[in-house]
Amino acid sequence: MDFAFSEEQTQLRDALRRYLSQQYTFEARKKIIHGSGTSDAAWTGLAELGLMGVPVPEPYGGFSGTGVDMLVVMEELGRGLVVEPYFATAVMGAAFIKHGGSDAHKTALLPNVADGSLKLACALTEKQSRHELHNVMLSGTAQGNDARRSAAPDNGFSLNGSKTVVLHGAQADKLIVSARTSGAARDKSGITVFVVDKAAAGVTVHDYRTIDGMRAADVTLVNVGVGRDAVLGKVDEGYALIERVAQVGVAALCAEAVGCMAAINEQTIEYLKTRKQFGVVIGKFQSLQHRAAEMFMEFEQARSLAYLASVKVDSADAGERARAIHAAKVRAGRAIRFVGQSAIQMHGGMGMTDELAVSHFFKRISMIEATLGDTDHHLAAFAALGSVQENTTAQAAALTA
Amino acid sequence: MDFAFSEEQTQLRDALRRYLSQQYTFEARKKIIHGSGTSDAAWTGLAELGLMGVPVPEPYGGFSGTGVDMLVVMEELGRGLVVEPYFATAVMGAAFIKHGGSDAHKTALLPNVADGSLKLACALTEKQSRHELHNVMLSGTAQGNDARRSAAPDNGFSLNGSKTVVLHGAQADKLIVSARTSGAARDKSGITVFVVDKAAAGVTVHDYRTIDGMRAADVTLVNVGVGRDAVLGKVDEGYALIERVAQVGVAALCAEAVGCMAAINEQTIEYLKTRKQFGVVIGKFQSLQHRAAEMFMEFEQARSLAYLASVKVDSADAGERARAIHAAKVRAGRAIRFVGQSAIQMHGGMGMTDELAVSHFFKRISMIEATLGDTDHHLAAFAALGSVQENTTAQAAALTA
Amino acid sequence: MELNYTAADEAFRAEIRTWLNAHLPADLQAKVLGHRRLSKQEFLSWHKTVAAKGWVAPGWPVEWGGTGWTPTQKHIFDEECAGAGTPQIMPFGIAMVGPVIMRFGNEGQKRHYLPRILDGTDWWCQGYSEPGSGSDLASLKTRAERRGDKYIVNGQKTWTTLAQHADMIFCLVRTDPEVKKQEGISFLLINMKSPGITVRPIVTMDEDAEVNEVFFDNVEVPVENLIGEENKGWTYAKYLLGHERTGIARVGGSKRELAFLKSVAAEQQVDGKSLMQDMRFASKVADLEIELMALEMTVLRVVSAESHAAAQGKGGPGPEASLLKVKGTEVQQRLTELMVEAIGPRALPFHVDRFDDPAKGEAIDPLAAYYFNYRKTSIYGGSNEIQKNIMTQMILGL
Amino acid sequence: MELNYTAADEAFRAEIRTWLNAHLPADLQAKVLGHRRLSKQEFLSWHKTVAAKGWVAPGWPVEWGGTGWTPTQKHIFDEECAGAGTPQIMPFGIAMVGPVIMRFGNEGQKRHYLPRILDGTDWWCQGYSEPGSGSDLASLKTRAERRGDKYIVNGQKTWTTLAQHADMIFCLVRTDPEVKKQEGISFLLINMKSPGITVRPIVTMDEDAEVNEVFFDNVEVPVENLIGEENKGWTYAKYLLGHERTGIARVGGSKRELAFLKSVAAEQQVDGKSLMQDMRFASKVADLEIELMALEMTVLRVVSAESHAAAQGKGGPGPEASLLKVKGTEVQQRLTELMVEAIGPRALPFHVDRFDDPAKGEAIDPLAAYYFNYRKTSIYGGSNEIQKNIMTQMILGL
Repeated sequence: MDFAFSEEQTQLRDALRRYLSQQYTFEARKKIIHGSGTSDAAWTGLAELGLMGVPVPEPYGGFSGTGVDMLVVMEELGRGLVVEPYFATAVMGAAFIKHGGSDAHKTALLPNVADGSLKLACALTEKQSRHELHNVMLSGTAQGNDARRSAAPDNGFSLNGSKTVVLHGAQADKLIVSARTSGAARDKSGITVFVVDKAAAGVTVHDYRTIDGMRAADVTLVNVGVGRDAVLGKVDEGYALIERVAQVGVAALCAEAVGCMAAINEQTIEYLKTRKQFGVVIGKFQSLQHRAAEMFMEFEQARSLAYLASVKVDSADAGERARAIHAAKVRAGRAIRFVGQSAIQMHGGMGMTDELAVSHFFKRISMIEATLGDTDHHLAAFAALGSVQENTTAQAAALTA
Repeated sequence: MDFAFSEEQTQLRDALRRYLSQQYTFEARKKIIHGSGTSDAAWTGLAELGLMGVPVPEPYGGFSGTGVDMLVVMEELGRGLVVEPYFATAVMGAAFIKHGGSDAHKTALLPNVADGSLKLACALTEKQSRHELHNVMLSGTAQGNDARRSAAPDNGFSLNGSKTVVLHGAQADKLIVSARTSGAARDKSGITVFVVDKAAAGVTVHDYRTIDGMRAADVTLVNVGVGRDAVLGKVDEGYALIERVAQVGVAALCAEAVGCMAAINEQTIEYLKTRKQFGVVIGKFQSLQHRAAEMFMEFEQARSLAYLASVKVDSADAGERARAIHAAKVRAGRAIRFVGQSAIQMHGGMGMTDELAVSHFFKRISMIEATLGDTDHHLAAFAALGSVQENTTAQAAALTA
Repeated sequence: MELNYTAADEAFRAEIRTWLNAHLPADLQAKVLGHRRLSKQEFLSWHKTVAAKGWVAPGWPVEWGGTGWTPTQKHIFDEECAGAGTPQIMPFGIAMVGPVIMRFGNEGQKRHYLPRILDGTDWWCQGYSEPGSGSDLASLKTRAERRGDKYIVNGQKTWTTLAQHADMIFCLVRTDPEVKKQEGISFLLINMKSPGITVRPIVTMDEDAEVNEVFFDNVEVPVENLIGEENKGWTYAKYLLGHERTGIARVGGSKRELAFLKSVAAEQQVDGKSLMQDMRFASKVADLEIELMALEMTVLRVVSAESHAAAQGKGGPGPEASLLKVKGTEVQQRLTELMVEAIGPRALPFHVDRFDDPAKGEAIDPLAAYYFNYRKTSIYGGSNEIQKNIMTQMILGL
Repeated sequence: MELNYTAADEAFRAEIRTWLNAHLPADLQAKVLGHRRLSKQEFLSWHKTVAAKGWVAPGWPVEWGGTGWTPTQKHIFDEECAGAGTPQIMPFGIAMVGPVIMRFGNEGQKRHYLPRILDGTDWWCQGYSEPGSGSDLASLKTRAERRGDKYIVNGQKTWTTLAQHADMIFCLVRTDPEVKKQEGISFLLINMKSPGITVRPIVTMDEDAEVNEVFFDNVEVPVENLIGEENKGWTYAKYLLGHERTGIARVGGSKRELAFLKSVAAEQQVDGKSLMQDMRFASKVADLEIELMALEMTVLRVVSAESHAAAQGKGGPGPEASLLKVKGTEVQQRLTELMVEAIGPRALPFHVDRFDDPAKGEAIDPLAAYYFNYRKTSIYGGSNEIQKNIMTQMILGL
């Protein structure tokens, strides 16, 4: 039982924090989000630090990083409020290839992820799907004679439909797309995951800003033909892969939120120590002091479960993994709401401005809450797991029988 | 639109408050709850003030009081922490007779309620029923040949089964009992309400204290024979009557809770103004000030809906009535939790003692929360009413269409 | 106790509603209902429409263009306007400086300014807060030095809502720096076109420009623009803050937004059914609806008490306004929270280019920005912490 | 980061569990699991059983009868005991005065008292709070005047848990009333059988008699019962309050109560199904379970930090204990709230005569009393407001 980070992790964290505080300042970031939305220079810089390689297995040019390694990275990216497509590419995209890709996929794609030369994005959400990743209507139709089917290559599929809020969809080279290959919209079977070239004929991508300073896109596919070799995992059985990758994503988002909240709490304490009203610094007002203490506690509780999730996300035990992931997202969600709103409130009018970083952090964590399942979504999932009581003694267990 | 009380209501309130503050002191009450549980002298005193007659229609010797009149009474009984069987007799019992009784019932019973000579209790809850008053297993069997049925008189019923937490069951002269006369345990049809003499053969009553200083009883009926004339309302259709009476009860409980919370808030403010720590009265600490302000707001919000419920409980519009009743109980429940717990916390160790009234108020309101449907129960019922949007304009209504 | 509206009240409501149906332009209404951003022209044209009908200042005495309505009628009017989705009548002239001029201004000031407020000739803004003076308003530093028949004003105001549209600003300025902070403040009316005034927009986190900094660099203000006596401005400022507060709860607007929330949620799917059928979400909406019902009753209780007080010749609302402010903003903020929750990941896209036109995009487009924007409500107009301080002192006596 | 227990840890857990299975009497366990009230004899017999095994003071140095366990092992032991439903080992001797004597007592005191604490010969109680000194502990007034080789003690202590069972009390007393309040306090050990001591029970709202007032009327205390130096007692008191705090979160006990809550709720019906199938109730339980999971991780983080600190020869826990206290009590109180919610109207009956025997009545009988009793947890041991003050100062630096 040891919560300490390894020496390598500490070094990675320090290097990343140093890089971001020097190269990725709040002002620099502001230019990026009001410009093209991402920074090639920053991407190169992060790649040079080895960040893209962390989740990639060693045989493919990476470092075979663990969930905890990813926690270290994401916490710092959160603290630095980084808007680059790391989550889309190295967290979600890489996980799709790692967990669902064939050897050919891995060989073709992972080395390029690891060296930063390939960007990925995951097109999972549709307008009607809300938090349900099995709510898929974009169709994958096997080859045939009608107009749609004729677009499919031998033994392949024709993809038709739309995705929305595809994070960094326009910045990606390849899209990972969930499609309905059989069954009805909400069936968990009948979903297949494809790798699609963004430049492929029939792919349209509409890029826009997100309110937290990121980029996302609406993606439309019209008669996009893909071969069997574009399938990640198995035909019609893609949902298990999506769920697995979403867990990786949730663990990363929780870590990012922890990084954001660490920064928010520091900034709020600093503000309470400097802002004066009624002749004293406002940090002397007990109602604000206690709210700050509650922010601290919320943060620490969220951090504890983000740690747990980062360890358990690698677990082979599906029940244990799901339990930790759902719990972490719920706990993060509660903390996000309280810490974020409290920080703005205690900053007063200044907290409302675009000028201070705190409002940007607030927006980012609020959108993390809405990404890959919100608090209620994961709470329902957690409750549905039933009463897995770990580590209770036989006597207590007997009581519940 | 006028929230003022009438002159008569104000006089009744003042008289009752004066009587209770003089005759029903905290010390006197303590003797009662550790003695027989109720006080004949107090009952007589309250009857002389005309309290029992308030809900009774004029033709039967009462004052035909409205829901608002009952609010005035219950608020004061709450403020005085009265443990006498007023709720059982004059609120619930009288409402059963009024809404379900035949002329004969009314003539025989209501005048005695009004003059204080008859006490009633309502036996509705069973061990398995929790907050669902249609969850009735106590059986009412029509006359027949087997052992049970032979106990039923001509055209009558034999009652068998148990009720629990019958408020003031042992102190009552007559019990109003819900029984299953057809259908299965949770059917809403098939329930019949009977008036049963407590002294009848086969009725056993086990009296006990409740944690809030009241009395309740477990009631067991074995082959208790009752005639058709014991039926309130219609055979098999008793649930509508029970629901109607429960609304009257809920409105009264909300008013009582408001009276209790008024007292709690006054006592807490007083404590904050006198208790010193660190050289100042603790009411100077901002965290306690703000909590007190929040208690005030919770109280006022609960009071507003208690008022609304007291008016709407008399409404002929079932939807409007249900909406106001459910809302009032939910809002009272939220306030109860916050006001009660905060009061104890701010009283510190003293709040934990039996010695101060505040702990008794806290216990009483907590049990009000658990009586006739808790917060979740009424929240679910409110949500199920659907989106009855009063007073929204046509334009806004069009949006929801 | 009579909690139903009288037949006369209902007739009054019908009259208002009929008039609104006939006069509120559909495109303007669509913008308000759709949480879009309004232009100066849009605010102003609605102001003029209502002013032409004589309803723009129900709180004013009839002699100055008020309506003579009862408190209940005023409440009904507010509710109907909010429910219909009219643009807000800006409070800075009608509800803020107007009553101050009426109470403390001289005849010349009244005759000049009040009609111009009423008909919308002057757009007013409020010069209260400064960078160093937020909750501690009386610590303000903007200086006004008397020189002959002029004041020379130097300093800075901030959080000045819609100052970019304003013709006039009413300002608290320090005219005597030597005395206790509340005693050296004066109340000045300043033309926004005066040389030396600079307005700089403050970009808020939703990338809107609702609020501004206003800089004063040797701005000359004629002494006749002083309200009442020099150094008595704090009294007038407090009067302003305590005036006409029942509207502060914004019950009508919240009822409209609740209906909107339900309509949005009803279109969202979860577990194969509508989000409004989801027990967790439906419980939150029900809880909020109940809170709003309670708030409406609380407002009506205050209105009712006002009516009784008015009947006895007594004045205005007391510190209950603080309760209405806190609960009102909690409800408003919670509504925006649940809207964002309802739309899930679709809260992310920031189509700020669509925010001026409901025909662009979808109804859900502005909702996340609306959530972030509404964090202001518990900060402005005396933060909710300040309101709790007021309740603590004025009601609880702590 | 390694969040799984090592094989050695698991073996250790198995050893503890096996021993508990063999030695915890079933009737005693049933009382604890059933929220019944324990007698002095029951507490004591369990203390002696554990003491005989050598496990009663895991936090003590081995030379004085400690176990030499790692922080993780101590945590496992606590968790197993709590999970099994053992009676609590009273903290007043083992966890409170014991470490003070060890650190600040003289050799004679150590040799006399420590073995008697260990084997249960002396039942200790705590003389800290006074009627006028709760959160402001240092303002205490109980006087001890030195006369020859004795102190004469006069005054009153309150909230003295289980003083009616106690053989000894450790007291903070004022030995110098002339100096700053923290500087005139001494730490005295007093025999409860001394003439002049009166113990009066305080009846709590659940009609229990857990706490007492203790009156001192010219009580003679030998000077050798002084710990350390005269007027240095505040230092020792603070040491005591800061010692061994990870257990304060009571994670093990809360896990047991969570299982109990689920078992109770599973037996309740709503809408024709189990209450645990009700989405609203299940959500509350899930939220609480998640909070408890987080708290367990937070405790383990503190334990882990302690282990690292211990490895570097650094000491004890810091102000994180305040976080554990606040969150721990919130979880405990929430558990009792949900138990009461679960049983609906059946919370009302107050069968206090059944509270000493789980064979009487039903498992749900004591639950409302348990809820009311547990309101104490956010008050005692430094109220949660005081804990927030500590965090504010020690962690946040405000």
